[in-house]
Amino acid sequence: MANNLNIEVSPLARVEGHGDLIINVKDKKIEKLMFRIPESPRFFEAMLVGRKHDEPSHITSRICGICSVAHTCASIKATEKAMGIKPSQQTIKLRKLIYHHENVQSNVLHVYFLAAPDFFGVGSVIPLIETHPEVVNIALRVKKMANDMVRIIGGRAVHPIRTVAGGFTKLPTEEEMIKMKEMLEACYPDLEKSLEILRTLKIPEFERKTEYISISDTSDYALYDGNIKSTDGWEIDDQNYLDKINEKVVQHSTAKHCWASRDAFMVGALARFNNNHDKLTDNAKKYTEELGLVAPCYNTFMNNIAQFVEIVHSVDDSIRLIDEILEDGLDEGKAMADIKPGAGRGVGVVEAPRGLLIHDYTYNDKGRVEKANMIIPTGMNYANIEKDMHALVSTILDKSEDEIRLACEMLIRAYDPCISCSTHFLKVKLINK
Amino acid sequence: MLYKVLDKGVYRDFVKALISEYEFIGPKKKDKSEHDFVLIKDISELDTNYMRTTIPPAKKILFPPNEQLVAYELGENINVRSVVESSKKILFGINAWDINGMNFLDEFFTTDFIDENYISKRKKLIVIGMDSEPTETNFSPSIGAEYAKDGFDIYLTELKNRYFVRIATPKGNEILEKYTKVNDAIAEDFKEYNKYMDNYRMKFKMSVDIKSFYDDFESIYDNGDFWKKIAKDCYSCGSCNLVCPTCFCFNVKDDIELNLKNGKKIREWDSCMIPEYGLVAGGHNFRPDKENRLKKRYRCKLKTFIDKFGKYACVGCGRCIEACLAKINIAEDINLVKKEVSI
Amino acid sequence: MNKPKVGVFGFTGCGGCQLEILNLEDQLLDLVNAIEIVHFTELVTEYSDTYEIALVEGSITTKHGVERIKKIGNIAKTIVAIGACAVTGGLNCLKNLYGPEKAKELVYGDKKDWIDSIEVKPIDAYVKVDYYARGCPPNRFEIVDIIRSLIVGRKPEIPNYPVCIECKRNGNTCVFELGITCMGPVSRAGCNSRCPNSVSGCEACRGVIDDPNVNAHKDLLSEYGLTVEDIMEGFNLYNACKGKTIEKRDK
Amino acid sequence: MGFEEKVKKNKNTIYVPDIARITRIEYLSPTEKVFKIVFDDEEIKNKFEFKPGQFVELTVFGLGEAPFSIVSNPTNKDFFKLCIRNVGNISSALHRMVEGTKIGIRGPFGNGYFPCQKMKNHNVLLIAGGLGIAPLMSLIRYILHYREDYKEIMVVYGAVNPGSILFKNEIQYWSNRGDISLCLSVDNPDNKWTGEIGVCTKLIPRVDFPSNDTYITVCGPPIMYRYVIDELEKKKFKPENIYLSLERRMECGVGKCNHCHIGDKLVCVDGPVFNLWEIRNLKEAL
Ligand SMILES: Cc1cc2nc3c(=O)[nH]c(=O)nc-3n(C[C@H](O)[C@H](O)[C@H](O)COP(=O)(O)OP(=O)(O)OC[C@H]3O[C@@H](n4cnc5c(N)ncnc54)[C@H](O)[C@@H]3O)c2cc1C
Ligand code: SF4
Ligand code: SF4
Ligand code: SF4
Repeated sequence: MANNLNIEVSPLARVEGHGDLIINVKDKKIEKLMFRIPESPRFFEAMLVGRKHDEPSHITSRICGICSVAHTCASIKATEKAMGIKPSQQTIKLRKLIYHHENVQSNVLHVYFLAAPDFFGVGSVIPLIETHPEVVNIALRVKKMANDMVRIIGGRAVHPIRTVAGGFTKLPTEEEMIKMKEMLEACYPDLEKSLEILRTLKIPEFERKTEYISISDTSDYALYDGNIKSTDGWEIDDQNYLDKINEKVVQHSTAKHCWASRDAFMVGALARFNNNHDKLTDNAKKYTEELGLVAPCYNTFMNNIAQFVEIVHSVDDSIRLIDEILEDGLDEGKAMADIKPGAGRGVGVVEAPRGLLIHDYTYNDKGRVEKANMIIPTGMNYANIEKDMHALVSTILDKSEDEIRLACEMLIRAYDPCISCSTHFLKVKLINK
Repeated sequence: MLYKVLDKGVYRDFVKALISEYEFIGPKKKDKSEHDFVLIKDISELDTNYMRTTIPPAKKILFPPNEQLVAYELGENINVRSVVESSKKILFGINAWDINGMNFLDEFFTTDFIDENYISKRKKLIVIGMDSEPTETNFSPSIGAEYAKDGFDIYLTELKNRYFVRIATPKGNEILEKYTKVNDAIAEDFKEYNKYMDNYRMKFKMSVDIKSFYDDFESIYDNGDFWKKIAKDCYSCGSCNLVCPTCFCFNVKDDIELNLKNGKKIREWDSCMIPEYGLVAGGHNFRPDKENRLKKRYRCKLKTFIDKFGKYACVGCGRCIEACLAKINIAEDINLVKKEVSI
Repeated sequence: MNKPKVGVFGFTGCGGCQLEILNLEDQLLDLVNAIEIVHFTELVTEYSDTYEIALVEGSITTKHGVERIKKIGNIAKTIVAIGACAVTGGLNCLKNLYGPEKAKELVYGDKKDWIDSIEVKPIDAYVKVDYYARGCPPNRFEIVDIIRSLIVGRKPEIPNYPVCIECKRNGNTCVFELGITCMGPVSRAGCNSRCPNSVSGCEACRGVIDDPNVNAHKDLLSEYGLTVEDIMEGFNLYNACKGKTIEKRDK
Repeated sequence: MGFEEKVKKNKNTIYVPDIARITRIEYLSPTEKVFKIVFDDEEIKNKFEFKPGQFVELTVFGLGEAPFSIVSNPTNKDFFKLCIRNVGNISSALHRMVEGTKIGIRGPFGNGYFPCQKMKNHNVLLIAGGLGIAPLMSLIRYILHYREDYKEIMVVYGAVNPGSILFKNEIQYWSNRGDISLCLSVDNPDNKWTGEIGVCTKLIPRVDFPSNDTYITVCGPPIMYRYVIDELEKKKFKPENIYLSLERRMECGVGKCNHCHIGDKLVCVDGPVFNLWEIRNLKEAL
């Protein structure tokens, strides 16, 4: 039982990037709770200034290696909007396809490699190789499938090459499309097996109602394109994100905090599920039922489950997309749209694996970037993480220090925070009280 | 050599039959500027009306850019064995100079020591030749390589309503008999064929004065300024070597798996134009300058094998000229050597 | 043979290099078997300060980073820089082009003084680097090859020839033929020419070869309508920190 | 049985090494060791024959292959020996090895070797610089084996310093024999050194063998050759009687990889030993 508690976890492992967590409890009261990101600032917004229209997608891809496809797509969409470039339907379908598989590979990495060890009570995936080889092997197979999909469509798994403003520099061949379909179909047994394993896991009980924001579309379980939608009942066009989403530097805290209708909101798989669950494929819906994921869900820990359900959805939907593309026939003529570099402003909004991602560029009349702003998912979740943590810690103060530490780490990990995306996180100044 | 004619009306069925019966490698359009020789599954993919290919078709199949030579397992006893790939293939639509390039490689890989990795693939390769359009940089008539007199099983030359068929091997004859119907060529056919060849030879725009190169080259060999000027823009990028139908240099690498048990030796195309080529252990480099390396390449292409096989290691295809971003031009340089010596 | 103890460390970068290690898939289990991973924040919680080999991702951009990399330099026997950020400074160096103060201001406005940010440098500005796994992202097979070489006791072979060689081995149509410019003739191979494979010009993310023919390349690029600034911008994308060496070669 | 016959008989390719063991390792100097090598397979062992000047390709499994000259006497049939300087990947791996380790061997290679038959009934002058003594060792040992077939024999050997003189015991034994003259020289003497000082080329003018009755063999680092040849020419030795062993990068040893191409010849199949007449025609050789 902890009256006074001093937890410091640094660096917080198994989140992609680096984060530190500091909790001070005195007389059973939380005095200080801080989740900070000492990752060094990257200055991407500055780097973009003056760049030609074909460069931002390559540059911003380097914001984050884990969600480089998301950054690439958000960037391309912003540029295309700004210059009135109209990619073909074929391009959009292929983008959706590559998009699915970055999401799958990222979700696999998170669910199986980063979060699973907590549930199995081991320190990391390495002992898991000994204790639960079947989990590791499934993870490696599904991850390879997803990476190979990205490799085939994008040219490589990290920082894709072929996806550019206007379309694709090179299309996959018909044989490759067929091969991809086979690869997708081959992974169903592994999904089934995963379901059995996941069903046995005990997801911590925890609830805190908050606002969930994601993009949303009338026909798709939106990842690549859609309006911005909130569980608090509003929906706006993605170009107008500034109408609802606010960013500010909070003195006492550590990063630019974001808020919309309330003081904090959550983005990511759970937000997408809460907003768009009815667009999941029937098969994926079956998995949600089996795993007890019901919308609206306010348990942050269920984010892991939502991520898994998305894997199933992405596999189903990819097969549909491939069938459609094959039916229409791949057309080199539609690979690239016409581009006339010029002035304009455009906003590209997508769902990165970790949630809403916004790129906002203004080009001058020479077709060079004049101003750029990017809002990344971990930045949006920041405030919500701290709020969740407050709520969680106050309910478990009677547990041992180790248990509290683990619970907190698991909670942060449930967000799958990709801190390397710190386009503009401030380094914390510790406030001595 | 047997001379026959094949009616255009049955040509497609003949090719279709070959595609369905064999592993069939033929030219397919790759992008707006090039074709590539790939596995053809349907006749609609085949496009024999091609001009440029980056990698020469025969080299691509018989001496691929990466090839495993040896496999081994380490342990109490070391088990080593050769790895030789060979499967029956048809190479369809290869042109005369590329056949001559292959003929060179055939001779090279069987001289001094027999290279099973090459020759076992060669033995199983059925070659059906066909003329293709020369590029502007092609100077094969000067070398005598615009016409293939051997190396193929069948050579098809497209005349007005028929193909003039030259059959060089019993295998070629067998295939024609089995999959189509040909007639003996008569005087009329020969006449038209001759006319065709005369016209075809007119299409080559570039010519080189190679006759006296053998001695001229030696006389200008030590003229440093001459070679420096020629090689000034060379990137040492090796493109000229890798696209050449007769270049055969390779490195051998040992590759062991992370389990430190299973390993292999692989060979990989190398280039005599990169600095590492002449580097030996201890750091001494026998050819540190790009002009030395360029001289070496020209020597190898145009002189060495005159002594050895009585032929050039160049068929005049012009690929190296097109591949060279520094615009180094073997044909112009041959003429330049002649000019420099005669003034 | 003893399993070497390996630490994987991240500095300022995108995490993609570490991800490429996880993306080894088929070889990952063998790798984890062949070495003992004692530090890898993206993957494992436990960490230790005894290791022989350090794989370091990212550039050094903060004072804190300088301290950390020096500490790693004191512990590790062998340091392998992985990825463009660690090797050349990579994209991060674009920041230097503005000067650190200006860059801070552009992004953080009046809060710029809160930021610990110094001139971006590759890690070999602070510690001796034994091997370089170049590229953005690095070639994961090259990382394995370096580790394997260290295990069997040979020097890893890192190509010092231009990308064109690999590009030709792959049978690509040169992108110049298609009207696209490419840094391949002066850039270091080892990536399996992955950009030209995708009909996209090489961006020199692995840096340039030891003796690039820069003048010839400037001539060539200007034939394709690029201005000197465009060309420098191209060279600089991943090599701004090493940019001076490129300019110096110019006559 | 030549390498090629063996390949055919075993239905192998020219790239497959035979397995052999390092049975003894002798320390010569801080950078050189001699490795005694025995084939695993009895038949291969019995049929392995080589001529002085020939070399083998040695595989260290997992690392790669490199060419090394054979230093032992061709009349020894049970084993052969290599003298290896620690300069790079393969050589340093060999230097770390213990007796009993298995390696791979291909060869012997080289159609150009020291013509020990032709040399019979003539004087023989052997000139070596540094590690260049290695390829000559095999020849010297052979000649001494059939000493009565040859006339005068002289070894001129230059090393960097007294510590880097290789095969000291054997040289000691030669000087005791009395039927072979020896000129040793070092660039950097220590205070115990009583012999010649400076590069070994300086010793050549003192050789008084008749120019038409002498065979000469030379092996050493690349820079040495030009000076040696100048001196030999001054003495009017015939170019066709002067034999030099060349080193080039080799990836295959069987005339395929072309890395050792000089002039119009390949060092691996046409050499590594060439006479001076041939070398004159090879422009780039020196
Ligand atoms: C005919 C002949 C006889 C020889 N006899 C002897 C002898 O008796 N004793 C002796 O000690 N040495 C001898 N050598 C030299 C010996 O072959 C080299 O010292 C040996 O190759 C060193 O191998 P390594 O792996 O230790 O060196 P490394 O430098 O690691 O070279 C390994 C191999 O790669 C090649 N190589 C070198 N640099 C590069 C590069 N940058 N890129 C790619 N490949 C490269 C080398 O040619 C070598 O084949 C002989 C050489 C020849 C040609
Ligand atoms: S000649 Fe041309 S193609 Fe050949 S290495 Fe030089 S620059 Fe490259
Ligand atoms: S040297 Fe050039 S022209 Fe001659 S065959 Fe080779 S690529 Fe063709
Ligand atoms: S595309 Fe680039 S790398 Fe490939 S050959 Fe052309 S210039 Fe070289």
